[in-house]
Amino acid sequence: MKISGSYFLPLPPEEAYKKLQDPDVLAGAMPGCESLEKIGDDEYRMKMKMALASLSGNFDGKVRITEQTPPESFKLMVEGSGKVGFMKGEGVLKFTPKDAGTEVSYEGDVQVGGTIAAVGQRLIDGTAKMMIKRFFEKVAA
Amino acid sequence: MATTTITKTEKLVGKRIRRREDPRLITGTATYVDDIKMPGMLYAAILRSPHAAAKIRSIDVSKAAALKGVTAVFTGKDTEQAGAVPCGASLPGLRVPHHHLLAIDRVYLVGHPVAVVVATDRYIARDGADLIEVDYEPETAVADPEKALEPGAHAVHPQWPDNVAFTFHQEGGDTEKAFKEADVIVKQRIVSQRLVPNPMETRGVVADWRAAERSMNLYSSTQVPHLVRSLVAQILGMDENRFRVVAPEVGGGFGAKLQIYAEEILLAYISKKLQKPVKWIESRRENFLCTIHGRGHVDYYELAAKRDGTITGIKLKIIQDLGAYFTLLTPAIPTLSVLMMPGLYRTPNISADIVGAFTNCTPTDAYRGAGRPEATHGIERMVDMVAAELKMDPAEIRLKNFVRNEEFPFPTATGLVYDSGDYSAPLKKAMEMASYDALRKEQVEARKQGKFMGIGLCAYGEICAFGPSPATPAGGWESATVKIEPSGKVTVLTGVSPHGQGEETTFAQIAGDELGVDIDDILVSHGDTSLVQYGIGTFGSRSTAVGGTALYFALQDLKAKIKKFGAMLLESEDVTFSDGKCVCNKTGKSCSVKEVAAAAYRAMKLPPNTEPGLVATHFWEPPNFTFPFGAHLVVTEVDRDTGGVSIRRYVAVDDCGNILNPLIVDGQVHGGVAQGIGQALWEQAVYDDSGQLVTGEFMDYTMPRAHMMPWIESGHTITPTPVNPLGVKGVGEAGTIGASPAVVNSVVDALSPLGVRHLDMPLTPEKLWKLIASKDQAGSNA
Amino acid sequence: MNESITVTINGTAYTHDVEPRLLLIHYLREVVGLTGPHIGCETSLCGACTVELNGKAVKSCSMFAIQANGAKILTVEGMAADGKLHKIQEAFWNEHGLQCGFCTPGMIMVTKQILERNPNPNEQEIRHGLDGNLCRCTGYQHIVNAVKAAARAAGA
Amino acid sequence: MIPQRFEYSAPKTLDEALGLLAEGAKPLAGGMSLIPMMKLRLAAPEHLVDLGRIKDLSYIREQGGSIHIGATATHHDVESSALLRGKCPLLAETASHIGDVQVRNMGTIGGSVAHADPSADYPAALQALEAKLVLKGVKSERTVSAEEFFVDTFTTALEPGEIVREVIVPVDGDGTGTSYQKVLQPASGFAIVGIAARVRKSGEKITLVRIGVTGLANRAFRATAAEKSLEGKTGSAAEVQAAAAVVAQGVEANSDLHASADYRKHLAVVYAVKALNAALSRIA
Repeated sequence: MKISGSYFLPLPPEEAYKKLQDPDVLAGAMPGCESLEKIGDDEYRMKMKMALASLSGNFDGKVRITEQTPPESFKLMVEGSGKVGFMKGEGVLKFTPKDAGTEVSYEGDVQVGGTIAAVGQRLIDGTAKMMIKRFFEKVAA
Repeated sequence: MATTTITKTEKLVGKRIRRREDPRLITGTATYVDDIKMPGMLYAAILRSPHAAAKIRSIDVSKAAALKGVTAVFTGKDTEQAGAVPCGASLPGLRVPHHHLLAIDRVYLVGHPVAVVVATDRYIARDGADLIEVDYEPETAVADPEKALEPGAHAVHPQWPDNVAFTFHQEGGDTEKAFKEADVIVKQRIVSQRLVPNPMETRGVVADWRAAERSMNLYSSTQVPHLVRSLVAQILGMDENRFRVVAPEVGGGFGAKLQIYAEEILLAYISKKLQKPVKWIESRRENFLCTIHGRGHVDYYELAAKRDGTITGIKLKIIQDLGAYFTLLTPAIPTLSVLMMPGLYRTPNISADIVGAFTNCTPTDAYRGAGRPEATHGIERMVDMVAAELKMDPAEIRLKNFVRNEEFPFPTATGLVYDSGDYSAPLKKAMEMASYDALRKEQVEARKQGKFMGIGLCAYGEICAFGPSPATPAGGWESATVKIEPSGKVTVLTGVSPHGQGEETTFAQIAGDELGVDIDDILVSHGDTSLVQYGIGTFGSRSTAVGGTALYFALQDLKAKIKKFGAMLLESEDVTFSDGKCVCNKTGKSCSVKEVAAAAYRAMKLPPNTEPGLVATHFWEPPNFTFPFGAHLVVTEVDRDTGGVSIRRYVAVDDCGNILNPLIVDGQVHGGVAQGIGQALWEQAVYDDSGQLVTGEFMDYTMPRAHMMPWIESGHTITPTPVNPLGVKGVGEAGTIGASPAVVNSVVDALSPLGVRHLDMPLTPEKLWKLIASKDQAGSNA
Repeated sequence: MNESITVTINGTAYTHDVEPRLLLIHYLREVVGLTGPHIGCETSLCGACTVELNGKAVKSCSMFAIQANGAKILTVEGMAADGKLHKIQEAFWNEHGLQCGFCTPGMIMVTKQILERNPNPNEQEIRHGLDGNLCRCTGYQHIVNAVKAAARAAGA
Repeated sequence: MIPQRFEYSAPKTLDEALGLLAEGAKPLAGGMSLIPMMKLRLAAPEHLVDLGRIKDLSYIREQGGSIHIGATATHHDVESSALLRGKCPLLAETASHIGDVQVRNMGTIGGSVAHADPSADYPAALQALEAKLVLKGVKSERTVSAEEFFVDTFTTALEPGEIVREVIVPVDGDGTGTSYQKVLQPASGFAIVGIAARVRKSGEKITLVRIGVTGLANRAFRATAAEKSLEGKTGSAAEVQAAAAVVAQGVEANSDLHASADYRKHLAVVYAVKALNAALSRIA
């Protein structure tokens, strides 16, 4: 499924760019992130506990940052798998100066597999949007 | 009352008799596989792949094996030597992937079985499956057959990088000439989308190995118990005569249970290994992923016609989405589409090609209609397009091209011989029932008011009663045994394996008429290989036409015996047997079947060369298929605002030859039509690019529900087949085959004022709304 | 962990220790041995498991046995009385309202509820009432006829 | 098909239940959303508190000019309540659209609204009715509006340990007409779009319009621009059309395989017309 959108951060592009690659910031902002551990250059192992309404599940996954062209764009990849299936999100984040801050726009793909894919079809879009919104809100906070 | 009460002397055949199988079903006392319980029985749960294509790096079952209550855990390593899932179809040059019971080092589709956990109850087995850790290395998958055939696509099986399992070509007549000399040529790509059969009872297996007897007892929700026995016994190296397969009550099949599945082999293997009875019941989620799918065609059609509407040639290229593996008949199904590609028309020139493509999806196989719905959908859409091109009425072009009554038996360009027919009769009857001319007038008015009203026709033909053995992979004959017990009660053992079609009733009607005994004195049994002589099973609308005929001939053999014993009792050579009595033509003295039966077993005064007892068995090989036909007429209206389709009228006129029980025939038609409308409007197995089945539960896969179905007005014409003495053709698949083209033709007709000439299924409201909106837009811009 | 429950099913009281996670459908089928109610899905969308609980049709696959503690349950097995079929059962039989029979126990139980709440439903009301129950065999037409016939029989 | 193990409590009083919820247990009401998810193991609560045994929590009663509905009143209770049918027919009508007979027999209003499924039916009506929800925790009780309550996809104003104790809807006197119109997602029965309309007239003039929309966005919401557009008018076909036309304006619409965002927005307009016209026609 394709996703795209944008979010305004009240920071100059250089800082916004840096902040969105800061493991501590990522760990704090990724919904359900319980731990983020560096395993390579721009690569982290992540444990997540996702909870949405009554739904919940533990995921083991990875976060990877590639295609870096500071302070304009980079590619963020998040993947996780657990007993209920797996999910994978991949997107390019672009940083454009706007009103003394930065507009961060993203465009990418979300893939979901396993049991969640079987019953969650009507919810994947909305849930993905909400997660992304929460993520940016936390980054901005 | 819908049903008829029978007085003694009336014939049973042809009556609306309520079904004899129903009392156990309406009281909840029937025994389906999951109702079987045995002392010490274990339960299996299967862990399946969430990925459509992945390497397996490792499997760790230690935590599962350590769980209290878990008896054993099996992975591909344990079962690799046990065998593979068989494919019964063969085509020249066919590439047959080895279909392991459990994944070895890679998975090829979502739902691919990876491990089996066996435990003391199903809750623990499920808990155990959660504790298995599998490390996958996901790969790109391919889920679309046309994409699979593109250069550079992911190879489903690395050894065959082009994803081509086979190609097939057939032609008849001179198609090139026909196209060269055509006045019009119409071309269209037509998709017949993947469907999920979804019988309400999922699959299930109980395997019970009895070591002391060296015997296997396998209970499976199957349409083909004898085939399961032969193949599973062979695969596992067990003795076929000590291998009993029981198809207990089976909750629907529709082709999905015309299979030999991995779980049947696995459970038998595990039961023997553990020396315990083991049960596995498929979840609905597993059913979506691991039981066969149907259809999955992309068809490229070309039709050549003369200006007067005569169809002179058909070219067809089928891209068949096979899935990742073959099940029993996977590659054979599209060849049935080729056989039926001329439909009911005389067209002497055909050319067909099939490309079978592997995808990382569930295998496709025989789903209600199996190849014929695709063929009928194609030809019936194309004929409408030619009619539109030539500005002919769709009824007129059909009537013009039908095989004529005097031409039967009619050899088709695809090598078949149509048995009998009056192809215009059902079409004319449907048009009469619907007041076709008045509908067309109404349509003119409706269009003036800006309404999208459509009238759709479909004249379908199908190939049924599978079938002559040379054309049917496992043999196409059928068997029956009739026994009259010493008390005069009658037992029929049939080789077919009905699961809703009502043969316990129709076969009792046949036997009751032939023997002149009360229907309540007849028991029809089936589905247990230890009870019933070898048989083929129930599929392809064959049970009554082939199995019923075997019964008919067994009854004739038995009647000859009855006459012989009657002669003995009446001490006369000149004896007639009718209406349940042997009558001496000279003295008028008579004796009943009951008296004859007692005498046959008492065997006091046996004539020379006479064996005691009253049993007859007949194996009947049909000389040809049968070819039922019919016409469906559908009136639809498309909502301009929402794109929603409402079916205002549904008229189905079917000719399935002689009708043994009209109540049951109507039921078969209704159910078939529901599945056909389901394909036309709602149902689709949708895979995303990564091979996830996104309509993989009832949450997203739209099954027809009561409020979505129109009232079906059914009618019949009757053209008996000469292929069998009962004159019956088969009706199980007719409704499904007739419905989808009739509905789509109707909706295309409704939207034809917008210039629409073709729509692919399912006709979802959004699809139609977008189309209407875009044309309205274009119209207002013009 | 297990808790004791007492349930009256088809007029008979049963007491069992059950795990809280035991679904009512499994309790009925596996513990009590009433295999009339069936399991056709896991998303409460097929209705094959329908039973009557304290006078209301419910999907027994979507509740826990422990929730039914103290309840009165009627399953399809309890519909016939004194060796005589219930009028709804007769109607399904007469009208050929079933083929493979797997959905039938659920259909019969929901029909009971439909007719209790609306003794004389029209076709649309019947179809709406059957919406929680899937049948793959009949196309629903003979089921609709059966509900109508049962309504007539009850009125007679 | 088989849920994970959990601990189960079935308290007889609300206080007892709230005490358990405060310790992290999860509430079980009708279970119509929760139990299927547990069977698929997408939900695995460790401790379930069954609210079904709490006495006097399924009431529907008139009190101080409003109707109060206890959390465990089932959808069937709501759809068949003579009180609601007479004095707040919108809620009864909406309840009759939920799921199927069996689901309505088990599912509860408290459970449904707390779940906050973005495609659920009730939230549209509750928005149109400007309903109040009483939220209760072990030490707190507060009342929030439907507008405040529905926050986002599956997200409500409920704090951990709180439950929806009751729903309060107004009594609409003469001069008010209502309607709930829904496009069904045919597989699951959820709303692709559902529009609840509530219109009041004084003489020929429309004095109040409330439009609740579900299925379209991440949460059910009130289409205030459409409401304003129709207030003060007479309800002519053109006015209704103009009001409905802005019902989805500025909304970031949901999209799934059953309906794209554009189609949803379009359906919202079409069904707003239907709902408004039906509501207008029902003004006594």
